[in-house]
Amino acid sequence: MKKNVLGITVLLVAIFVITAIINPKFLNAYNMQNLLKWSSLYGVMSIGVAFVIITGGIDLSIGSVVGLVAVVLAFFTKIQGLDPWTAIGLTLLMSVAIGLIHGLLITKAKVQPFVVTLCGLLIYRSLGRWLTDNQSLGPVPLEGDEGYKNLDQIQGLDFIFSGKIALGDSFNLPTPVLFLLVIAIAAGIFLRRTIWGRYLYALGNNEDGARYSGINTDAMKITAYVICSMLAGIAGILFAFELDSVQPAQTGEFYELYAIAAAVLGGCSLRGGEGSILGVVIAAAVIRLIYNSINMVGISTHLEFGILGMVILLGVLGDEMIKKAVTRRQLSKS
Amino acid sequence: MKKNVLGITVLLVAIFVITAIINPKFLNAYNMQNLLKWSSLYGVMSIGVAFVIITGGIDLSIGSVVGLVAVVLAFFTKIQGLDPWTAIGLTLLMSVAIGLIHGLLITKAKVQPFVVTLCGLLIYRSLGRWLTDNQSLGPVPLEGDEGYKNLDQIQGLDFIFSGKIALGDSFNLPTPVLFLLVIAIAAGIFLRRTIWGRYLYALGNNEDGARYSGINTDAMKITAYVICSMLAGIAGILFAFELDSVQPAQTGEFYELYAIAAAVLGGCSLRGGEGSILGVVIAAAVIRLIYNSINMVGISTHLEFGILGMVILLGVLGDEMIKKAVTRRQLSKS
Amino acid sequence: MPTSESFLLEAKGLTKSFPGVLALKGVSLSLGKGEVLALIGENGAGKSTLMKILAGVQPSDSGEYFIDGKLVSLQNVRDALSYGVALIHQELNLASNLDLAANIFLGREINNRGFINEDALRSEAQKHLKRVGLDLPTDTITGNLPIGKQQLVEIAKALSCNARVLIMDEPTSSLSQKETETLFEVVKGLRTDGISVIYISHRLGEVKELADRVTVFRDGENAGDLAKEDINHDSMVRLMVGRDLSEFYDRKSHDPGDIVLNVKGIISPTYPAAAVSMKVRAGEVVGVAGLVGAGRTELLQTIFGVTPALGGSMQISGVAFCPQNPKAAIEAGIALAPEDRKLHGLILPMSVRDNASLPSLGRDQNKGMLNFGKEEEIANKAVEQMKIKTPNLEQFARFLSGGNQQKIVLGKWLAMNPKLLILDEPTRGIDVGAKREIYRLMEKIAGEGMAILFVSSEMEEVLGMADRTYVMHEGQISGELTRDQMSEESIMQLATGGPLAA
Amino acid sequence: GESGKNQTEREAKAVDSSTTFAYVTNGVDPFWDLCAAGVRIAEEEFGIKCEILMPPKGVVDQKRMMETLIARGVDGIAVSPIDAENQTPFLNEVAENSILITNDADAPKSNRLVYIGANNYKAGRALGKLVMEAVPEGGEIMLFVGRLEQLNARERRQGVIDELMGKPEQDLSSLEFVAVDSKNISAEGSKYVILDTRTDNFDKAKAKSNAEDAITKYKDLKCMVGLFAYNSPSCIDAIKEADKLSTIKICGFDEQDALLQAIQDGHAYGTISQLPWEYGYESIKMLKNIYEGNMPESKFVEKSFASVKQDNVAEFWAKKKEMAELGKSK
Ligand SMILES: Nc1ncnc2c1ncn2[C@@H]1O[C@H](COP(=O)(O)OP(=O)(O)OP(=O)(O)O)[C@@H](O)[C@H]1O
Ligand SMILES: Nc1ncnc2c1ncn2[C@@H]1O[C@H](COP(=O)(O)OP(=O)(O)OP(=O)(O)O)[C@@H](O)[C@H]1O
Ligand SMILES: [Mg+2]
Ligand SMILES: [Mg+2]
Repeated sequence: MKKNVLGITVLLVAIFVITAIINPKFLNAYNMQNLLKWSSLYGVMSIGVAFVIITGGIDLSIGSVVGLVAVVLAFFTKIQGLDPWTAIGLTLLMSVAIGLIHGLLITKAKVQPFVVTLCGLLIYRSLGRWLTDNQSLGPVPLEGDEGYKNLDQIQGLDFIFSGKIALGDSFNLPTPVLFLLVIAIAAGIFLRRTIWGRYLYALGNNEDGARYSGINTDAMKITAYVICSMLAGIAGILFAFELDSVQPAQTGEFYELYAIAAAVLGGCSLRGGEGSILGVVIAAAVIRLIYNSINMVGISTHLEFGILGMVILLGVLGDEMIKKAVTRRQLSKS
Repeated sequence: MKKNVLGITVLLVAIFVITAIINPKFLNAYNMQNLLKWSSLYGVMSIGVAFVIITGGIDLSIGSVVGLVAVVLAFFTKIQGLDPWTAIGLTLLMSVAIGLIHGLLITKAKVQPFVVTLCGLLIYRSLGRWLTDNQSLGPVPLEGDEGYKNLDQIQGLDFIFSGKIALGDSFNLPTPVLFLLVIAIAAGIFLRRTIWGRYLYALGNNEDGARYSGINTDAMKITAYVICSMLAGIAGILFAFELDSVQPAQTGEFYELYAIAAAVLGGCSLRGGEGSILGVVIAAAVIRLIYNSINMVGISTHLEFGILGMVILLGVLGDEMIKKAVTRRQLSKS
Repeated sequence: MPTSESFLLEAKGLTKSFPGVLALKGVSLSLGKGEVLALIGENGAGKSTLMKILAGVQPSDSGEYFIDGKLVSLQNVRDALSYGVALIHQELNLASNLDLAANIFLGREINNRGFINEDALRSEAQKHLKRVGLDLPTDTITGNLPIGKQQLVEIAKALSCNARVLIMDEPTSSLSQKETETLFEVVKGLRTDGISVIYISHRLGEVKELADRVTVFRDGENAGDLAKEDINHDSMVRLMVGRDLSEFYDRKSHDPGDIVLNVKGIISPTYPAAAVSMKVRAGEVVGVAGLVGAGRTELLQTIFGVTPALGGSMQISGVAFCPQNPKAAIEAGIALAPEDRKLHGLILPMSVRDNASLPSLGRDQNKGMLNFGKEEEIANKAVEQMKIKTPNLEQFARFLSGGNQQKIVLGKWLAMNPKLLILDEPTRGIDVGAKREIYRLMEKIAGEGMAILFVSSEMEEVLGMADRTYVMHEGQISGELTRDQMSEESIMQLATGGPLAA
Repeated sequence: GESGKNQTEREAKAVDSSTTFAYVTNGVDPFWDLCAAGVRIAEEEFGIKCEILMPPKGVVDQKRMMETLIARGVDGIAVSPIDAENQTPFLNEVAENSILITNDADAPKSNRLVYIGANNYKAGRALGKLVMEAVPEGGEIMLFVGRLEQLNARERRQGVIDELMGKPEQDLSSLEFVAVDSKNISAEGSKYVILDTRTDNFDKAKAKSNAEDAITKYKDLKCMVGLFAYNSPSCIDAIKEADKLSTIKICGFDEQDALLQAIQDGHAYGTISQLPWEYGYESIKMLKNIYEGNMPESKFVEKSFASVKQDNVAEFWAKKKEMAELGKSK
């Protein structure tokens, strides 16, 4: 477990240092703030998908869930003029319900996770577009909107979800970082210190074995999907307030791939039973760092995807090789 | 196996009949031609991914391969003025090379298929954009383009890949249908009548067992990835000539999801070892039919994705239930 | 009918069906307090199925189940545990990614509102590990242990439940002699403590040593019970197969022919420090004995090209040979019936026909096209020759019993007509009837001039079948014994690394 | 705005080779490569450095790219905001840290200094006029577009509808939109019926099959109108293959080669071009002027657009080719 985190940390530091050397402005407070902020947003989402991957499942729908939650939230606050906290509560409830449906279809109806969540990807995206008639909208109402009377409350929320807290003279801590911290620590404790976390690892490795040990594997799997969708929902709220703009057809598109890539790069095995929250969070940061570096160094944006792909591939390959080398050394010792 | 094809065929017929009743124009020759044509284009691609899925793998990169092949082909014929047949040959070679790289990374470097092809998805998309500097371009050169001197030859190719052959008075058979027929029959024979097809099913069910029986499982897996990328390449050429215009950033985007959906709806199990070409081809047709029906019936395009997702989900669920019912009947008989 | 209060656990008229199989046709079974009940029967008789029902793993279709005289209806494993019924599965069911302590208490962690109390867990786990003779750190990752040790962990896990009824489904199939003895001590201790045990095994010797009573199943039905005084080899066999079995090990001596396999100092990855040399002649049956983890499977896999040798050389009929994969070994005339037939021997979701013909496909080249007629022929021949019990050739291998599955494996290799047949634990988990057929077959094909190399952890089998035996210890060949030199003592001596007594 | 002060208070100085401006698009599209040509011309002319950034996936990428530009301290940014209205707070943040102008799409509520762009509503009306010229006798019209969540797409569509329905010209800032899924739009006194608007999510194959399906469904279809660059070429292909060139007219937007070719061949009637290279050039020139302390009089620089038909297509196409060549990144 430790070895995985080592590899990805080295990668993080290496890209960091190289970028800082090429363009020292990379290190300025404003850029660091942004880097932290984006890493947190994607990190929250990636932690969710890590839960599912640890059980040996997959969730392709999170990008669409992020989109739908952002759309519905903005729809409630801006068009319906609903009480903002109620709106937050309802959207979170919706994301929990989505996770529950996934879990039930997977465990009770025995449909494969890939299929269930692929259909989810299509359906939720469509729902969001249909609900808003495909209009862009933001969660913070503008003058004349229905929700305008709740403006103070909404601006409070805006601060909670996308504000900045001044630390010292020049550095402002973006609030999403706090979300990430709390969620990551809670997730880490859940996975490593509670019986339910242990059950998730056990069933990801050997589902029958876990069931034979008296574990309610179905309930645990459903829990994992609920956590995943709920974190995607929280990420959706964070994104909505961060961007102030939600596009039903676009917001969240492809995010499932980023999240899965982060989970894998961070040491989760898609076969299940493996992975740590720390690794996933670092990996999510690495991906954001790569984007930032490409812009900082001034490489053509056409190449962004390609560089990201190469780094993930080489990262996973390198990890594989480190593992092999370690095994070989252990062998020759014994 | 037969039962799967039955379910999907019933679905095909049902949507067909309902659409025809709601809008009789659905049945006219022109529409049938188009339906056949699009089904063939997506069918070719889906057959490829079925090979990989039968081995228990997955290929997320085919959309990007379709895009890259289309881009490179147009780049060769239009900008480089290369001999058109050479251009076709080189692009196919490229797609084979891509499959080979995937296969080698998966079998020799032991990177998971999901990871390899996810990176592929990112990298090939980036390559296409970089190569053409993101200009959209078509495979058929216009006056002044480098390839204009080869115009006759290219128009010949255009006919081969996206022409129409008059059958009777009003019906014109789109040539992609012939491609689909030839490829589907060849794939069917390969899978069901040759030893290599048997090997693919065997290793998809139990890789170790297959290796212990003397099957070169690595070679067979590589073969499956090569076939998959090659068929994506052929689909790329077909799309390029069909659309006469290739957009490096968009052509083929998301097609991997359609192809995987078609394979799954057509009876392939993502666990490997299961699936038939006939089922996949019918499923690809069902997906195209749904799109066509939505337009014919006049449902808002916002809802397309959602309807598609629901149909796939219900299709797979229904299939699962049919299987259970059949098993139960067998039980009560015995 | 009133239930006798004296029975701790009683099952009456249980039935259970699976797709295509009626596994239990109304069986009954009863267990007294502090009793060790042995349950025996041929492969597929329904022993494991019944045990899974008793332990709440799966429900029965009909029938009654009493615990302490009360009718119960178990929904899941937890329910069974709450009644004090724990099951050690026939197959390993550990989470290989977790450590020993986690596995032992999986599902029953010592916790405070969900938070695991690691320290308490570890010290408790340590106790249970000691009980089964495992002295390992509790944070050892389970998957890194050899199978035999993992089996002991399973037993420790079941013991930790403090169950009143402990069901052991073939617990010794992958244990060494020494570990088996430890287990016997544990079982006897349990009996003294008033804990009841249901013990399933195909090793009738063990049954004789442990059981207070024997219940025999045949084809999903009760075939009879034996009281303690009636338990002996013949009576058990008679109830199991419904008739007497003549001479078990029917070996004739043959004149060995030319050297088929000549191994010179090969090194396998698990024991890189040990070089192994051995010879096998045509018509000879050579055994490889040793304790679990001695490296026997590794050796066979190296010869078969699964894990290519790191050094040394091999010859097959005098031709140098160094297989990098099983395909190369098969082409050189070697066949391997592996230890784990479900994982390595068969493609379970494929039909009997497809399995039987799989290795032959590549040889009977027809420009790559399948020859369905030929396949049918091969499969039919295997079914006839091996007396495989299957409704038809289309039956999935998954649905056959262990013995019949092993026969398919042998059948598919005999169709290849190899020069050397390697068998790794050929009769593990296989009932007496099938065992005898496999022994007969070994005798027959050796008589026809095939070389046979087999690994076995069953002393009797080695003594009964081998013309010559190599004994392994920690990856080395610690000795070679001719038929005259072979005895239980001499083998054990070499297997534990000691010198051969003069 | 108040925070906009920073921009105007900036000390004016002449541009030199260390001055960097950035041109941020709203996505990845050939349209932007033509704009890039103008940026390149300006770069050459003024001896400055210009970076062109194309966010591949919407608002998120646009935001992070602009954040990085600020972190790097670029001297000025010209952007085409994706969601002009809701991005206002962020655009204000950018405006505080750099010179910000918008082009192509405006964010009127933000502190951007200037907007350079065509009035998409007017462009839509111009497109409507083309349609009326193409089918003077009136009849059934279909609209095709990538996505309708973009404001420019909606404005364009509304322009076409209003023109064809003979509605009076609306004010851009208070446009009333017809619902995006409304069908069979007609009006008293208008000879035209707008049957439907189909979207394709930028999938060219979908665009083509949408066109084919429209041909199947509507026997009396008179004209197909593509609101995005690739829509009309898709329609042309479909119509050609259906052998309906003589009965269905095509009007398009922007300047894809296939469309220009079709106009030349008489297969399509005409197109409205926004002359994208002028966007690029004008934007950079504007940034330079502001940098040097020359604020323009008006915050709204309306750009012209060109109506391209068979008579002027040759000349226009030659210019476009030249620009496309120039727009290739180095
Ligand atoms: N899950 C299942 N699905 C289908 N058939 C099954 C299943 N489990 C058991 N069977 C069948 O039920 C019958 C009884 O199997 P069971 O495992 O109980 O036998 P057993 O007596 O334990 O044999 P062995 O000695 O080989 O362990 C066999 O024919 C077996 O193939
Ligand atoms: N998957 C594994 N991971 C780590 N070590 C292993 C693994 N499998 C086997 N070993 C080690 O390799 C050594 C040899 O094992 P092997 O299975 O060859 O023994 P064996 O004599 O054949 O025993 P058995 O009777 O169980 O087959 C053992 O010490 C074991 O610890
Ligand atoms: Mg059993
Ligand atoms: Mg072994």
